[in-house]
Amino acid sequence: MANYRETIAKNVAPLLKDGDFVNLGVGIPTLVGNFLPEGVDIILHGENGSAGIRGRLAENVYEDADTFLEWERTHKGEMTDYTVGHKDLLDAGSRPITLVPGACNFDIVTSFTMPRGGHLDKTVLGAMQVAQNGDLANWLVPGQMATGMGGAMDILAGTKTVIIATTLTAKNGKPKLLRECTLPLTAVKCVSTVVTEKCIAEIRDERFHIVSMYPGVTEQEIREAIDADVIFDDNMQIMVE
Amino acid sequence: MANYRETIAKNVAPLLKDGDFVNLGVGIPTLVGNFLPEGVDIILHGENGSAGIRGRLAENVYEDADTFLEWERTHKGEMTDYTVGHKDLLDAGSRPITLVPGACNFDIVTSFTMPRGGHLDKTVLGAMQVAQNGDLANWLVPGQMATGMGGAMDILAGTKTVIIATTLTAKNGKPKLLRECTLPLTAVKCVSTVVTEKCIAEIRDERFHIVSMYPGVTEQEIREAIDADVIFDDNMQIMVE
Amino acid sequence: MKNKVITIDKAMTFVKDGSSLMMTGFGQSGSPRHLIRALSKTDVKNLHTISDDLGVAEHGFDQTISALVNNKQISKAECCFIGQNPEASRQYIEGTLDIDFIPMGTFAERIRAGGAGIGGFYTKTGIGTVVEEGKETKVINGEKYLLELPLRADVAFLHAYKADKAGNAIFKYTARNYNTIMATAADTVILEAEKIVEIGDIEPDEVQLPGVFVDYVVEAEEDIL
Amino acid sequence: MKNKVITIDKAMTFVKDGSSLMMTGFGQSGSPRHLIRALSKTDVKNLHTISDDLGVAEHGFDQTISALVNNKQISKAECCFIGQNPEASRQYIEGTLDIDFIPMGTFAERIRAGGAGIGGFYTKTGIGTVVEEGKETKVINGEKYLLELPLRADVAFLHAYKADKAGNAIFKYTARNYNTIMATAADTVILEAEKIVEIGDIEPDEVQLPGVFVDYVVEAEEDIL
Repeated sequence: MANYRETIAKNVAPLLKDGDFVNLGVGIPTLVGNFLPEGVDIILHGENGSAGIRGRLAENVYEDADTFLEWERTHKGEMTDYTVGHKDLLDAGSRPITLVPGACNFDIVTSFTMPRGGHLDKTVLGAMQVAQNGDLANWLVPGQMATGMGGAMDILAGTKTVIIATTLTAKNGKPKLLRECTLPLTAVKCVSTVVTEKCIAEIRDERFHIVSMYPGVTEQEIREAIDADVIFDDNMQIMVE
Repeated sequence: MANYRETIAKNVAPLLKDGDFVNLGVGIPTLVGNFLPEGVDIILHGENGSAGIRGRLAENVYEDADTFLEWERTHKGEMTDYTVGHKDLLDAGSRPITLVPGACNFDIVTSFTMPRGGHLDKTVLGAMQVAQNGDLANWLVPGQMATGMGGAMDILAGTKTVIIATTLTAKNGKPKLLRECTLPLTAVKCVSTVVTEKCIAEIRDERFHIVSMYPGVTEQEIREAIDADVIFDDNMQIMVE
Repeated sequence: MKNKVITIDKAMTFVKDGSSLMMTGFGQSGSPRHLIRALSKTDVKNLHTISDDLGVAEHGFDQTISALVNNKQISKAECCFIGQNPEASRQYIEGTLDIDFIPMGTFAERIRAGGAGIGGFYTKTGIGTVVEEGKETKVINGEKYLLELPLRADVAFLHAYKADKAGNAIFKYTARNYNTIMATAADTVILEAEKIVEIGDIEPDEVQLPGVFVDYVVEAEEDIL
Repeated sequence: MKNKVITIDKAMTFVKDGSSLMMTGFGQSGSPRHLIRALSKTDVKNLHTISDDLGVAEHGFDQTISALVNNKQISKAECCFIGQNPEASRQYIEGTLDIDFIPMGTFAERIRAGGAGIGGFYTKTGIGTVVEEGKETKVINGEKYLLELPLRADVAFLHAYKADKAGNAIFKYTARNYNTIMATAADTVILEAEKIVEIGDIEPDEVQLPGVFVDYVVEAEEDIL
């Protein structure tokens, strides 16, 4: 388990089905795009106004101000297109992206009609805490982190399937999968599945059902890392390495 | 007063100011466009999705089904433009129109954001009844006329200045300007000015203030035709013939 | 992106007796006439229609919604205006066609709410009129508003000038009208297009209706009516 | 149609101490950087800003809204996200910058309501979170919703790729974001455009923002930052 971030992303990928319209959050979720099987056609949503994101530019035009400024000057107006990159074609993290054929752009109202109206099939997000009833906390640590909730609350309010991609425990070793969240919530009872580097847990009947485990990880190891009601599935699967 | 419809339209025209964004209702209001002074630049709103209507096509392509079908076949797709006419460029009455340079088209939500959000400066509508408090009835005669209210209620809900273009009395001679409307209302307290073939009345302090009269019409004639509180302005103007 | 093109016959299988059906169009403009014509040739009845109007009857243009009115395939209609279809007026006054008249801006906003996950909204439209009857009101910042609720349908028929096979669509002039909202507010969204092009043939910024809202695309036949 | 083109100096006269100011842009994308740069060179202070975020501070891209944050010209901000501007976080935690965080979809919808004459709307976004605190709730069809109210401003700054002199505008890719709604929700709407063309040079169907919503057009300077 050299690269736990890639392990998580690799195990989220099979949960996305051909034809799904999906929003990927920042961090580990963004990596999921790299591990989709051949022939699986996912349409990626960018909440700032894209459907059909291919990915970030390979070149790092954001290295420094002069490089980016020069890039903007040569990628503006009618000079380039969506396959090359354009100063006005960015992702939600303000990084330049390209699009796939059949992609489209739209305004912010249309963009949020998609998740809130139930048009998005799935979203993959990070988490600070997940409760066994599906509550999610991933936006605010009072007194420490103040970034704002961005679009997460709206995306969670209407998206059918919410997949959390996160490490099983926090950096300080404390459990992230809990009986109840202690941090301010992003949304209530929204999480469907949690994919970690050691196990995949589905949330049903207010419990974490472990349906898949990483090779070599023990049930006891998982029990100790989760501070909530846990059930191990009879038909336990093995996670992708 | 050979053509009272034209008289009314001619006297509405000076109430529209250079730069106004205006919705004209069907009937007499539509004629107003023909009488705008040179240099007065009005942007006409079509509630089905246009800003910048020039007017209906001069040729009557709606004469019969075959003529219209043939016209549609030669005015579709990329074949023609907004200066010539197109099968998909119609007014709210389903009649082909052309647009002025600088016009734009939009969806129905944007179209009603305009009046309801207060972006339309003026509307000119017909009336069956107007009350001295500004109430308007122009959409329903129970048991007789059932067409639906269309967009009138929304246009009245948000438009700053509502001008009524109507004959002073109904065809049967009954007053249209009343103390209270007896027909179902289209909107309450919305009318600013009523332009008829005999007088122009402004509504202020829940009374009809006659500010302009047609040459030869007497105060008594007007008093008899209005069943409401009427005040004749000290500075009476003369209507355009 | 998936190819969403189906035949018009296949499209008809989604509309059943009693279905609620949204249809775009403002009178003649942007009416999904090909889908409507096909539906008028089926036995489907008791439709609950949600559309701006009930079509244009004059001069024989009876392949707008008026075709369904003539066939008496509609039992309940939610619409704004029937002044261009005297037959609809006749059925309404006779009591054989149940119509709920809705102010047009409110109608559009209710469909938008249905597609955008909005539970309801407050508008001044209709205050003091029959439209207010039976509705909750609320005073906000000293002004009185009516509560209006979302509208959704089982199926929506749309009409575009051009669409790619993934459903990304472009409209002409006033034909755009209800397409952008009805596409979001029905369980099954079927778009007829005068011209179907390959995925990638429409620029991302040219798209006026994102294909993600569209379930199926049907090619409109060459004739107009 | 009227020619609405003015100088950037004239545009600055509409923003006064204490003005509420909407600015388009989602991080770097579609930010009205030319108007913001000009405003950052004035003495205007105590701004109440309404914008997606407070700009991008990294790599010296400080002509987005971050320029106004650095100058401490903002006293109150309504926004969704400040994760790309550590200086805004610092001022917020120190208590020198008052920020009201709003979920992005709700934020967009509130601006739209402000521009469309909607008195308020019900959304599920934020139910069971701090966003719910102090707000009215309502159960509609068995589901709980929050009441959210409209947002408006004195002035809005917009950014387009191309505009005609009447204000009809076209955007590129993700730069469209808040332009379509902020243009409707401010008393004075000022649009900067990278390219200004004559009235009639943009086709009616190409227009992404109707010029009737725009009060003034300003030419963006050739440089980007």
